[in-house]
Amino acid sequence: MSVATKTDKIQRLAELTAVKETSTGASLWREALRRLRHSKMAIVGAVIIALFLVLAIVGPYVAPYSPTAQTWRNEVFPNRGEFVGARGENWFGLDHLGRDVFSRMLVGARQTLLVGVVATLIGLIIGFLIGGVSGAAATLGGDAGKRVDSVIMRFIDMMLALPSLLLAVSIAAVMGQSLTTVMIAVGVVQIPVFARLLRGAMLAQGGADYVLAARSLGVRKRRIVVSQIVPNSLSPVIVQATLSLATAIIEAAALSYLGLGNPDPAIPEWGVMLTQAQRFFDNAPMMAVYPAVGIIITALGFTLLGEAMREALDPKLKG
Amino acid sequence: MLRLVVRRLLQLIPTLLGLSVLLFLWLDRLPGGPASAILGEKATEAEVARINRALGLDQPVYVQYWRFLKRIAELDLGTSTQTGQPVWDEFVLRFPATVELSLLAILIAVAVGVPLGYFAARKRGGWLDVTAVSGSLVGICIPVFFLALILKGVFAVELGIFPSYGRQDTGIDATSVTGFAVLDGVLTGEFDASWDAITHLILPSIALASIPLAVIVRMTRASVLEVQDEDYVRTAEAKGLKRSVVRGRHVLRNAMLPVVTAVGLLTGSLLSGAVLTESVFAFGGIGSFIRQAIDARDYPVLVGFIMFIALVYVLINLLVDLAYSLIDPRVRVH
Amino acid sequence: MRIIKSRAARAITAAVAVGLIATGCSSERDNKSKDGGEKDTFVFAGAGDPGSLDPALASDGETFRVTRQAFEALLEHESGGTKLVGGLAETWSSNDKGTVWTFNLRKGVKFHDGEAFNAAAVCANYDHWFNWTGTYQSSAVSYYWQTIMGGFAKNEDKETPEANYKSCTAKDEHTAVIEVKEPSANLPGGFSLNALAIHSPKAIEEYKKQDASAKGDAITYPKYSQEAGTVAGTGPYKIVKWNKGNKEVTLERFDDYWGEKAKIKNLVFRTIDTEEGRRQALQAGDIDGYDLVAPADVETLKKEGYVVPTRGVFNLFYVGMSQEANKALKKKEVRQAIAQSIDKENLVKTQLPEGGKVADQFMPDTIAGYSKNVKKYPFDTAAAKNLLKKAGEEKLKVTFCYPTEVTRPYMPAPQDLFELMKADLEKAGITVTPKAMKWAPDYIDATEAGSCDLHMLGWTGDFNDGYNFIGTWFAGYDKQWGFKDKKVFDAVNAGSKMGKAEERVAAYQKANEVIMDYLPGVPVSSSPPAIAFAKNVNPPNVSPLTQEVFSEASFK
Amino acid sequence: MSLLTVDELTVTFGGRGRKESRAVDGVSFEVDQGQVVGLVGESGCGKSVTSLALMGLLPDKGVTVGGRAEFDGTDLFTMSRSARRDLRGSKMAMIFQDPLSSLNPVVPVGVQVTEILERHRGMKGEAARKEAAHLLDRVGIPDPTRRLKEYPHQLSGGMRQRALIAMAVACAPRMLIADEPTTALDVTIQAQILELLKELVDQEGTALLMITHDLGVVAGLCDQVNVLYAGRVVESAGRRELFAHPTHPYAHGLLGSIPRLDAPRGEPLSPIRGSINDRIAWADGCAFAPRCDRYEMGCLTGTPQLTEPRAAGHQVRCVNPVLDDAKAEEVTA
Repeated sequence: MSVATKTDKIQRLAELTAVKETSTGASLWREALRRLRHSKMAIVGAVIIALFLVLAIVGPYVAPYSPTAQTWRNEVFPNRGEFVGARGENWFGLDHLGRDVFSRMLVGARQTLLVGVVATLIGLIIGFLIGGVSGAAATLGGDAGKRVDSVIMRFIDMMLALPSLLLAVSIAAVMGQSLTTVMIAVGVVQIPVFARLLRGAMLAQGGADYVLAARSLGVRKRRIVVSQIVPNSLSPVIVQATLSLATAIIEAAALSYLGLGNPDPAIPEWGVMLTQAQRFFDNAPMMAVYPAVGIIITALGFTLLGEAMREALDPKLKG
Repeated sequence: MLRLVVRRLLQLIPTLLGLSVLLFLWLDRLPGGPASAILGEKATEAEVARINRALGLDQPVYVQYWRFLKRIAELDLGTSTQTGQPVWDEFVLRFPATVELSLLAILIAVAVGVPLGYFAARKRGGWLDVTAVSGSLVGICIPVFFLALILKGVFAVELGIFPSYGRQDTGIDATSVTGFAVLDGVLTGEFDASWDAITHLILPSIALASIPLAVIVRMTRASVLEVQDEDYVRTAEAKGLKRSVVRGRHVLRNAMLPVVTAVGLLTGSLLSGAVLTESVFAFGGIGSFIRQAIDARDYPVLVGFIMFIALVYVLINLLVDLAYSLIDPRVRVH
Repeated sequence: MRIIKSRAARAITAAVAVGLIATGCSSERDNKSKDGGEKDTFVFAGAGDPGSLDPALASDGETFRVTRQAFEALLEHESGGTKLVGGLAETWSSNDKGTVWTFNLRKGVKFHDGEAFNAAAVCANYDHWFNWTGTYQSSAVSYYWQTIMGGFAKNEDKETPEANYKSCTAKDEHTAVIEVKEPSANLPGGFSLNALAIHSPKAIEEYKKQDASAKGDAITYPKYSQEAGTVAGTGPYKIVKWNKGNKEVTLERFDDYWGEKAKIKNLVFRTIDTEEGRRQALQAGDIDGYDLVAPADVETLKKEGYVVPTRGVFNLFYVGMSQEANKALKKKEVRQAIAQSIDKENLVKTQLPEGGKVADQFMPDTIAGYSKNVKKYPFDTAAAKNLLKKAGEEKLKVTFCYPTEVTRPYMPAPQDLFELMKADLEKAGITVTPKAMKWAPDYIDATEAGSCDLHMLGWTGDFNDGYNFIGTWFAGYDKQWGFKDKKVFDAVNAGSKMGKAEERVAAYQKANEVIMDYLPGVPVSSSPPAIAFAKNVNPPNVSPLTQEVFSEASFK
Repeated sequence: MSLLTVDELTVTFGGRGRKESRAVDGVSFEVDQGQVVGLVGESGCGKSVTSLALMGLLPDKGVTVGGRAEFDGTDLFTMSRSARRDLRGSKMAMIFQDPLSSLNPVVPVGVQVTEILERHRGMKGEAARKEAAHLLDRVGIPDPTRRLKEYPHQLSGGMRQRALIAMAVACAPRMLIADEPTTALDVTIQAQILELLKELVDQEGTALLMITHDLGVVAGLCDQVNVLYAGRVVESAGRRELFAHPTHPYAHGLLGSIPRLDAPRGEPLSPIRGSINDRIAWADGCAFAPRCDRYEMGCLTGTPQLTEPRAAGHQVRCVNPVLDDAKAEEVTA
């Protein structure tokens, strides 16, 4: 047969086969991303979070009034249960000290976010370290490592045994009342969660074939942990982090309900606002509803995204 | 089986010891003492000093710890500085309340959560599924105390269906046998008392149940979805078994395994919620009492109770493991 | 201005709730009809559990509210007033020096345990207290005895004050004579304290058998004080049950009461620690009344037809300044600037319950010794600024502490009050650093150690004597204020040693003028703690000293 | 007329947003009474999907089944769900690949056997248990009465597979589908299981559809063999005929890629290049072309038809089949 025919035979073949290539071999993460894009949960969650972030960033600049100025303090009479609801100049009405609730909501978003993020970071970082050490020890540390691991885990169990809120309250009691305290208190509560997660994932990975392979090839243990096990154990931690943002925001609200919120109640933060407002629930329910809804929706946003990520990353829930 | 129990109980000892040490270090860091808590505005430095001396709080922490260990050895938990009563009595007084509350809460969570999650999974993407999932997601995101407030506002105050606070009506003088109001009523035949106690429990327990409920719904759902694709389910189908059999014996039974563990852990963690719910409903249980104890620097109570909670927590986990080994032959302890 | 109707509240709560609990709610119904039939039980909610059933061991209002119904002291305040009147003693007198007090006792009085009341009984009580040992000598247990009578027969702690009590003698069946070493401003007022109420001698014998021990890490109250049965007084009600688990104390009408018998058979005190908890309980019909109503709720409850009588004021709310914590406060201009920058009127108008008054001295106007012509410091931000400039403190920075998790009779919503005052101070150009602390112990410790530049605190009078107010603060150097000023101290103490009441009053008026001239702090307001009752209740006379006697209450 | 006639069976996955993929693309074959038919091909060629489609075990959502499958005179695909249910396990039974995951871990083996008897043979309690024991005994499980009480994880791999077989044959089905029944087992057990199957088929006259990638199994068991490639039968013949004259380059390659004792020393094995992933849609031409040494333009113009280039009943789907064995050797070499 002639050269010509041979070549275009190959070309024809090439273009026909080419079509198939795309569908093959997508990494776990790319797969996950693809599924995320198709998940309604993820989209809704992402949108909420986006809005919240925008609010947190621009809120203070677009707020119509100062959130702390008691401009209308002579118009509200908490002692007579007389409040000012939504009206032209104050879209969300006034709070119990004659401040503009709408402005406070706008500015409050940032504080709320701040608390959530920092708290989660605290829990994440410390928990990550503890869990990492423990996991590494358990997977590659031999018997000594196993002992180390079990000690650490005993400690973590102790932390878990204490009801998270009491832990938080007592931390606040020790450190005195401040925004930092709230963050730390909420963060510390998250530590065991992250630690356990990472350790669990690492143990699972520890048994994996590629780890055995790497070890049999004599790769240094630290290297295996850092470059193999940990990266492969990350996904559940990342998911948890997203979910924790939600819990952090709620826990923070709970703390301020227990009277441990920001010591300067003038600074608007949704949890504090809710706590203050619920005292006047009968007379001015909306005053409590605004921050409550704010908290719920935000938390919902993070939860949705987190759950969607979990589903996307969990091979079992494919399809 | 027995060996497992014994081993766990032995493991408990170092845990508790470690915990108690941590506690004491923590207490040592707590500013202020019980004295000023007792005296309020009336406190003056001298008074405070005198009281603290009387309580031996002026001694270094390790001395106090040693005293504590000695007391524990004599099975004496010490005395509450708030109420001046033996910690043990205070405990016997309040623990039943929290137990009742938690049990009912978890009961609601399971009774509603499991079926909901199951049918949600069966009709994946259906309206039930969507509502169940979104509902449970929202459930997690509502601050417990807010939910409790709303529940109380609506069902106790506005509609007056349920009592708004406390464990028992004043009208009823129920004879207390075990301290478990509901149980006592049954034991003594004062069923009105039982009923009264139950009505007092409902609102708080619903509030408390919100989070476990949400978790259980989603767990069950996920678990069922997973099991549905298992080979053995396909085998069952291949045998042409009736739907009911396939679902009951082959899907549900396997799907329940993770849920059982979850329920255990949730029960252990209920106390946090209890702190809030109990204070909203003035429900005299452990949760609210420990909070007061922290505010009032009531060291003996704090140590005693927290140790006990740790104990309970471990025991619950033990129970879970035992239950697990019963329903899953693979982990049966030989 | 539009007021949100509580109809809106209903709608929203309902809507939200239905949404929220769509998953959770089992629609159980409570078939048991509430209070069916003739109502013979009156339920009153307090904010905290009583500490003991023996008032002698207590120092807090929650305890006294209960014990006051079952125990009576030699003297009492007139129902609903602040005037001292005879209690178990019909009349009383003292020598000019004020060291020998003679009480002509009421006849035909019986104790709950059937014992007869007489001079011997009175002395049995006073001697019992005087001879207290061990933990009983801790001020945590015997605070009021020590305030009124000083120390004990044998003081065991060097820091325990010297005993001022000398003796009690039964001159005859119905005449008791109590002698003290030094005249004291606390007498005769002190004799009216429920902490010094008279117990049945039989009970006292029982008490003596038991000891309050400090074994372990805490003061253990004696058993008798923790369960009904032993304690026995003369009051219109007798304590029959203390159900701690249910947080309730049950009392029952004492049919042999010497005076007018209680109108309602059973009286129950319950504990609901949150304001809205108590309010909702009342609205839900679970209780017939409660104390410490949140000011915000007063109008609401009135609108809904509840009975909300207004108490007279008998307390004082002030902003304390610790001159050692912040040197700037040593300058009078600065203190005056702070005083003038606070808008007390607005505070009272918007925050305090009905009946609240702006205070212009460290004593409410219901106390004998209140002075009409003290120096006034009206609200005037501009003036305050000038004063600061004069003092060279335009850039004044202060830390301002406030308590969380607490409401006091004089301070209904500390955080709100704090926020308003903070805003005021800032308007005057002062930089305020807020410090929030748990009421007990953190806040108490901090304020009493004078570690806050500014703090807010107050005082509720125990009995009608000026010294009970100004004496607690300005009798001498006190870290809380951190100043030494002989002029002030002398003025305050002048009255305390005088036997004659009239002389004392004059002295107190003078003292108030001196104090307000020196201006150690800013008296802000006096406000009656609000109390509320169900629609179908004829309430007892409400008392400025929050000393309601529930035997006066009845159902419509 | 044959027991099972499969005609142009197609199974398409996808829909629900994801792009469609055709797992089975027009498979046709027949199974007669008591006949053992092999369905051969590498993993991913659609064997298992075919079997699931026939059993009606494919999920209802996201899958579309086309073509006809006539079992005992009735069309499986038009039949009602409940009728299908009654058919499964009684007339048509299946044995799966992984015995461990195919048994319910938390239900005793006994129950898993008796439940099928209760369902299809209306047996109850003791009777059912006896029969179950008998069945286990029949499939060669020692001490059956004890085993009945045990859980799957307590049995050995071989025993599990035997148990599965016991369930499959519990109702003496007309037809048995075995999907790679031996791949999860080690060699000695494999042989025993195959033995067992063979003997069951002989005794009962059950038809057996053997799905495997293992030509050894085929050689040992099957009367008729269908070679599947990318969801289509590319060659179909009697066992001997096929092994003697593999005519489709793929089949030829398959046979060439297994070591043969009768092959001359030193002759290299001739594996097939590439994997089943690099293929083209049947619509465009021969899906095997990319891996085939013999393809030419002709292969790439539309679906090749089944022809009988060599002998009657030996169907081949190829434009350029291997007719002369010698030549074939040299090409593949």
